[in-house]
Amino acid sequence: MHNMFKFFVLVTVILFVSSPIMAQDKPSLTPPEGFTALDTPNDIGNSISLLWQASANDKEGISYIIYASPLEDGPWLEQDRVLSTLGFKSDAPQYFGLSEENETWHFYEVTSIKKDPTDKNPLPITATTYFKLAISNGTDVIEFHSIVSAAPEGNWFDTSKLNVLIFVSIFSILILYFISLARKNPNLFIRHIPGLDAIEETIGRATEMGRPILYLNGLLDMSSLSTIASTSILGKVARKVANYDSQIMVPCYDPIVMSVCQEVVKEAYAEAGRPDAFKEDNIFFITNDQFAYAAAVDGIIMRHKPAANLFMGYYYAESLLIAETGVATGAMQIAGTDAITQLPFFITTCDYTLMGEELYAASAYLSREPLQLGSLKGQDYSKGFIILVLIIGTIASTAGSAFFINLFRTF
Amino acid sequence: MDSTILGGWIAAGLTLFMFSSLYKDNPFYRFGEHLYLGLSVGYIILKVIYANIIGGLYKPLFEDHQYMLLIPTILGLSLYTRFFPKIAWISRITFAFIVGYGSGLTIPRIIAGGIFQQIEKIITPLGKTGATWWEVFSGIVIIIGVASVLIYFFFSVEHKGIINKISRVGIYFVMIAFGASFGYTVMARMSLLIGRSYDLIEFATPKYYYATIVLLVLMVLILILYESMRKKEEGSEANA
Amino acid sequence: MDQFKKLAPLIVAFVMGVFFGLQYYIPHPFTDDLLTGMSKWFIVIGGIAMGLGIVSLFYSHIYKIKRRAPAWGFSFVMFIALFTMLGVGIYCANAEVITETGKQTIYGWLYQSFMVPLQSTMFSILAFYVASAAFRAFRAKTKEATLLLIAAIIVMFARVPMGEAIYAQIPTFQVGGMTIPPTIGNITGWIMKTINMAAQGGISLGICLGVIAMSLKIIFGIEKSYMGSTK
Amino acid sequence: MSGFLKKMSDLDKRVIFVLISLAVIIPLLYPLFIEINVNPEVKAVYDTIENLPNGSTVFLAMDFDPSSKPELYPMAEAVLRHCFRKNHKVIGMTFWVTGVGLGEKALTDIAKEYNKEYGTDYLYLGWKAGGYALVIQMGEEGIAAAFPVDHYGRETASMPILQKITHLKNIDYLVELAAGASIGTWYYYGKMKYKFKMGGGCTGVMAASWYNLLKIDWINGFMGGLRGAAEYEKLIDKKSKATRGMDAQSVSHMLIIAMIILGNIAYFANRAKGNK
Repeated sequence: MHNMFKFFVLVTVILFVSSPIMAQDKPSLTPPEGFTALDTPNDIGNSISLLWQASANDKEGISYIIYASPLEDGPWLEQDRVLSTLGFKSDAPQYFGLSEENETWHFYEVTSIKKDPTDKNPLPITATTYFKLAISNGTDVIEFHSIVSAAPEGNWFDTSKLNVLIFVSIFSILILYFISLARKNPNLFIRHIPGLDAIEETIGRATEMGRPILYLNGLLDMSSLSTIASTSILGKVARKVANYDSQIMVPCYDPIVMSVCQEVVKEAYAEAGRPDAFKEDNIFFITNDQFAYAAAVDGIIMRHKPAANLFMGYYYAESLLIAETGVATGAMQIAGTDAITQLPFFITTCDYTLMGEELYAASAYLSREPLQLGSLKGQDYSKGFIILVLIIGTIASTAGSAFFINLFRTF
Repeated sequence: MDSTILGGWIAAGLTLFMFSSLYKDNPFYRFGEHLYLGLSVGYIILKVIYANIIGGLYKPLFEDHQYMLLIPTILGLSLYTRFFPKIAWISRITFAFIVGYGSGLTIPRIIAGGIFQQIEKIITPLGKTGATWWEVFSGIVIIIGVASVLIYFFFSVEHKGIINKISRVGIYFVMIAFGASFGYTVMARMSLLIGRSYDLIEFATPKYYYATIVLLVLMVLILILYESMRKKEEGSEANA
Repeated sequence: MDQFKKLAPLIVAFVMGVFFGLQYYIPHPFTDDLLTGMSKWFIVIGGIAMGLGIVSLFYSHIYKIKRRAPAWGFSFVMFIALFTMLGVGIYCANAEVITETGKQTIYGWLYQSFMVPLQSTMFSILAFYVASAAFRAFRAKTKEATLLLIAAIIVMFARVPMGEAIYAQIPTFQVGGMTIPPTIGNITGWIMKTINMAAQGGISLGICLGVIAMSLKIIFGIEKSYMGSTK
Repeated sequence: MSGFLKKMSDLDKRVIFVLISLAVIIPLLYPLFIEINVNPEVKAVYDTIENLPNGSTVFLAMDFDPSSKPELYPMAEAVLRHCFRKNHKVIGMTFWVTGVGLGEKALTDIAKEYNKEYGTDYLYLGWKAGGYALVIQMGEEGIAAAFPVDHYGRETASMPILQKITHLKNIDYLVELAAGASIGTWYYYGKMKYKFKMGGGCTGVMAASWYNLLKIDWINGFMGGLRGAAEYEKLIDKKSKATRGMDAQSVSHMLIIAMIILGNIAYFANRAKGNK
């Protein structure tokens, strides 16, 4: 609205003034107000932003010329010519946010100093640099003598990620609050997860048949949450296996995951009071190649015929290769993965499948610890919160307000 | 016999060896499996030596003097304390280092990349100009789907009454989605088999001296021999 | 000392978790270099740790050979393959050999003639297992299984030319600018763009929350099982 | 009948495996030529080559290797047949050293079919290290400068095919068959500067992303996966490898659907008999 009003006023003025002096053809180009230079916000510190207000001279054929120089009065080197109808603050929301007012400000990012406009390898900008602005309609050039300067520096906080920080804090407070709540009244209601209830029975059955239990941790490394969740479930499962004095085989895809699993299973046997029953070479490394691993695990399944196969963690196309071989040996199979693309194959081959989030809830569910169960309640409240946001957000954005969409913009 | 023909015989042989697991576990599959295991581990050792150790550690440390790399070296070596029970606990520090790094890195990225982008995608305005009533209906179906699936996964609420009904809707969405993506991938898997069949057919041509056919017949004969030998052995064991 | 053994890993996990949790919001070069530096560190740790994996693999196969376990001969095959690949890789990596599909090194020929067939054959076995899993699992035992079955059949039917040809026989008529029944491509398109996206959206939102909860529990030392304590 | 249904419900897996093998191998040996309707993006590539005046020059970049041969090799054959039937001149090349022999085989086999003469009707530059630098050189200094010798080591400058068509800007149409991301190289360093028309083909898994390339006008059409190749074979009315592949897809999909339905019939029959 603001822009339109100014334009209207300008047109009437020109019409009124220019009618007697129509003969004069020199363009009346006024210097833009608010010409400033500043370190580009939210960046690593390798660029400077030049800002100046959009004005009446922004018309076809008019362009701004940017000059830079390392010294205040030093040689002014032409950097670039920018069309006056392009380059606004609103083009870079990651620096200047989403307010409407950005559309009325020109913006030019300087990342290097060129000796001349055709300079092929300009020097990256590091120290304080001075800038001048000029305007030209293709033929004559009018320089504006206001000089501004700025120095690039790394910023310590990226304001465009404020919304992420707020949501991280909300979720963390919700979850930690419910964990502390669980410390007070431990009897929290948690719905049954059939796949996890079946683990006890599955291990019992395997012990009766005198055949081992096979446990896989997926194909990611130890820094991925899917694998961490899988090793924590292994701890609880190994504890039950030790109580039944049965054996658990863990063929591994990654040496670090193998070491963690050896540590976890050893502790489980120790806590079950059977430290000597722990066989470290039941947890062994095969290979770090997807299909060689699948071929070797298939071989183990066909030869050792484990009575129970547990597939936890993240899987790729080899999931069906392993699970379908397991079906042929009549094993009881429980899978838990957050690999959404592989869930259809586990559902068609396993007796129980933990879907996505249930993999992460498994270790808390099996531990029965109030602290751990508290976090599940915190997750439920977060889910309720997201459902509300989805419904309100859609209604709001259908009604035309972009508030919600902008709230969740990520850069 | 230039290397292409030899390569053809090897490829045809190994393909038939691995396919033989479809019949049942047999020496051919075991041979292929162990050959593949050895080759892949050999390949990994080469990669580790040249890329990780020489490229990632030896050169930067000794030639470019990046002494900070001593820290990961110590962390990596500390994993070997596992062989000495008394000081095995030191390896836990490396576990914590990796697990802590993974957890810290994930939280903001999964909120920005996971939650925000999903929300941004779902709350797009329904009634965009020129949107047909069908698109508006589909938009509503998506929101109902996402909400009901989320409610299905509620942990601290009993699946009773209204919650149970909504969860049922949620699981229906999940099942249709999984059925569809299962059906969708069948074509991709089939084209893999088509690719192998092309090769096997090509290796059965005179140019490759009928490699596939010769190898197939040989394998079947040997398997029959192997089965009968095993039955005789089991027979003699049974009455021995 | 015992207390230190328990606390040290937890402190390390806390410091690493908090630092790399906040690093996301700090574009300053100091934190940026650390992130790139960290990926170099993990290349080193991964490389050194692979030694553990090789030791474990060699131990289990040598043990099998020494014990003359059933079919110990195949462990020999594994070692021969391993040392051949190593030998070729180290000593004659760039000895040339001319083949029909192009100039190749022996190493490249070894990869092309052994690894590619083995890998693509294992991958193509999925075509057989997709069929056997579909036959066994797609039984209309429950309402959910019936939906799974119907959706799979519709999509499989629509993806191939024969399906399109058969479906095209059904007479279509116009109702208010919409052809009824819609083309099978539109049906599968709608299922994948609407139902599938909604279900995947719901599940992945759930996963994100599960991951955040687990990360927080690890950073604050509530989830300690990766260190061996099963509590 | 009930004996059959009983056996049907818990059919031995190996019967299914045999059926699947037959469903794939038989159509590959004895094609059924099942009707396939052509998508507009494939028709666009066909129309471009069809509407070029006879004797124009088509540049065929075969950037793939044996791992994606089942989908992309039939595309190369189909495009070559079409070009040679229209007496277009063809220049072939690849960025993938492991697939240089495939390109050469496709070019020589199809050229023999239309008894074209090497050096005047078609030329195979083969593979050379350089990536985008080669494209720039072919544009600025000329094709003969970038490839002084062809795949067979013969000097290219004197070849008749390169007398009129000296630089990239002279070619009429570039067809990029890609297993990787080399389409970007051909666009940024080729089409953007020298303004030749570009189309192509990609593997099935990349097809979804290539629709965007169509929208942002990098290419005016493309063949997506095995199906795209089969559609092109139908357009040039020379059904060969890709069509057989699609026949195998059709038969195997229908077989799985039939088995699912039979399995359910058997399941319900046994259940009905069970609680009778």
